[in-house]
Amino acid sequence: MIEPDDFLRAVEAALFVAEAPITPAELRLHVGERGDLPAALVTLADHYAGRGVNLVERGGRWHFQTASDLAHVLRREKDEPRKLSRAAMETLAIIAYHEPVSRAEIEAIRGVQVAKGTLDVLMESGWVRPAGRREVPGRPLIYATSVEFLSHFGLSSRRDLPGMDDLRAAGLLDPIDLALEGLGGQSVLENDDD
Amino acid sequence: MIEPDDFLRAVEAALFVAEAPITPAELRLHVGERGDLPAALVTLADHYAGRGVNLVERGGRWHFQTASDLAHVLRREKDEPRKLSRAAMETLAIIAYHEPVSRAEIEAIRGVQVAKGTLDVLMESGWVRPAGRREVPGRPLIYATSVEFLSHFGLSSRRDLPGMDDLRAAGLLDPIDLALEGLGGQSVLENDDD
Amino acid sequence: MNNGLGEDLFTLPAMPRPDMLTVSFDHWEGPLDLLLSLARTQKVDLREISILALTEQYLDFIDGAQQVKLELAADYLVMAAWLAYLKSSLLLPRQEQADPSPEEMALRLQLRLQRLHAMRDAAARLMARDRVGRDVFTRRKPEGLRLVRKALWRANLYDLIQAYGQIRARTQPVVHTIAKRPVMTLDEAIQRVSALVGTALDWTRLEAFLPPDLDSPRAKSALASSFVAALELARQGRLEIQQDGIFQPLYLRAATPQDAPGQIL
Repeated sequence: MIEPDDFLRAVEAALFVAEAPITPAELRLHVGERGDLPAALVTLADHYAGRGVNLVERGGRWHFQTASDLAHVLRREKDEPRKLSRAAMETLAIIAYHEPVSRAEIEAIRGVQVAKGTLDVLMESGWVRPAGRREVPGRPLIYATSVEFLSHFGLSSRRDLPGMDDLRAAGLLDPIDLALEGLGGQSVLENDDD
Repeated sequence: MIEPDDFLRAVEAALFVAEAPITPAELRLHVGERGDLPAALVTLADHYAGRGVNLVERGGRWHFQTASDLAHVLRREKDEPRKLSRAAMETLAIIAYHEPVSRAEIEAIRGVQVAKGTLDVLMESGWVRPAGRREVPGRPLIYATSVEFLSHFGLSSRRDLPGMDDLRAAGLLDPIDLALEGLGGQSVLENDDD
Repeated sequence: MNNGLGEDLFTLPAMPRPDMLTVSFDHWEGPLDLLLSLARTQKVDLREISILALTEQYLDFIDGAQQVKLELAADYLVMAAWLAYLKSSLLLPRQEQADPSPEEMALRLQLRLQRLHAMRDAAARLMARDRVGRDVFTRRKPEGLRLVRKALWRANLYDLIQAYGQIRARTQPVVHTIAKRPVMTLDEAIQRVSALVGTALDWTRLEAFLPPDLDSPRAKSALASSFVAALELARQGRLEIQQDGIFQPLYLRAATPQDAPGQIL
């Protein structure tokens, strides 16, 4: 590598600190009148050609920019594992069991309103997709699960989802208030022990 | 010149666009886990060593900056950093060479009280930070310098502070009581007898 | 420390001595600062400084200062008094010296001057370094590195099924069935008490008329029903009840034939 002379170094430094693409005339204000500026710019552009940072000329102005193939480095996407909220999980379950369903239908089954963000999260996850509109007044959007949903949950089809009888057998249909009563009684006892 | 590989180019580009001096760990988030990052940083620092722009390490963080001999080319009127008062400069030096150090210790060295604004100015500049409390009666706050201090003054670490080794060897960074023990308290009178 | 001295320039009376400082008084940040400046006029290494000579310099300076400006900052006068004391101590015969020895006090002063000088020097060297934004420059408008965090949603099949089960359980119509509690009815109690009281010739506690399984859930119900049954049988004149006081045990016995109905106790 040829050692850059001081004029070349000055041009390089001036280009580096410039706030915006800079014309040779503006560069002259910094690096002075002596020195072959066009030659220096070409030499520098050559030097930086194969590197991570390139010197480019756009409409008579020069600036350093990162090589275009490295955009992914500068804007890196990072996956962050996150657990679905309870509301999202319930909404997903209703869509899976009842698809295609509208938001109003989901709310009717859940007995609770569905927040806007909940469906957004499910769509972002790729497990839920819009499946057209219901041909009723208001033409509400209807939702269904996706192929990604099946593969993520290890199902070959929606028919693999356990039916109501399976759920009951697994104790998953036990009324919640009974379970709560059990908990309540327990905590009272614990308090009495104090 | 050896053609830089894509990993080196990615490191170069990331350093180029970073808004502040960047740690290798932060760089890793962008350039990925593969590739010898320490080696790449050294290669790049070597490559830029004689150029108008240099790659430097300050307190474990890396950044590009212009070569110092080109200051006259690049300096602009508004670039002059705010001038520190003499009190502020001395206080900063005492913190840097003695850190962590309490206000009372600074005052003992300077022989005058530290004005309220002096430490504020140093903290506002980002060069000085509170570093906990000294576990002595009164639990005084203690101060230390920051990584911004190192990068602003072009120091790789506190070991690079000018004259650090000489001052330490001369015992000038030790408390006076400690120094007295070392000297035995005899030399003064002999000098005065001259 | 130079409070009260204002912007006035104070110069020493014209005494052109080379080791004399002739600068404004508010140039100094305090007695130590002034002492260091005076010491440096001795043009020797601070380790070689003569504290006696320095004391002379300082006291001369303060003397001169006072001729012009009486309101000298107290700190400077305190230092002057301390130095005068130190000087006289240093000149005293050794055996009359106090503790700490004047030599140690002088050495301490010397060390303080060395330390202040070292830091002043270090500050100057620090400020002279190549500083970012003054001597070296970074890019003025870096694009910045961006880390876009993309959520990778996780959920498993069990959570999904369980969620569905809970919705269904929560929204099922609730059917209330009243559990049959183990109780002794009043009729049962009347039968039992009236049968037993016939065999009891003397006062007998109410509890004796209860079924034997007293620990069972029926016990409280049996006690309450038996009490009401006793009241009813007493009203019918078939037995008598006696109690010694509130919350005392209740005693029952079969009524004697001459007792009038309804007469209790």
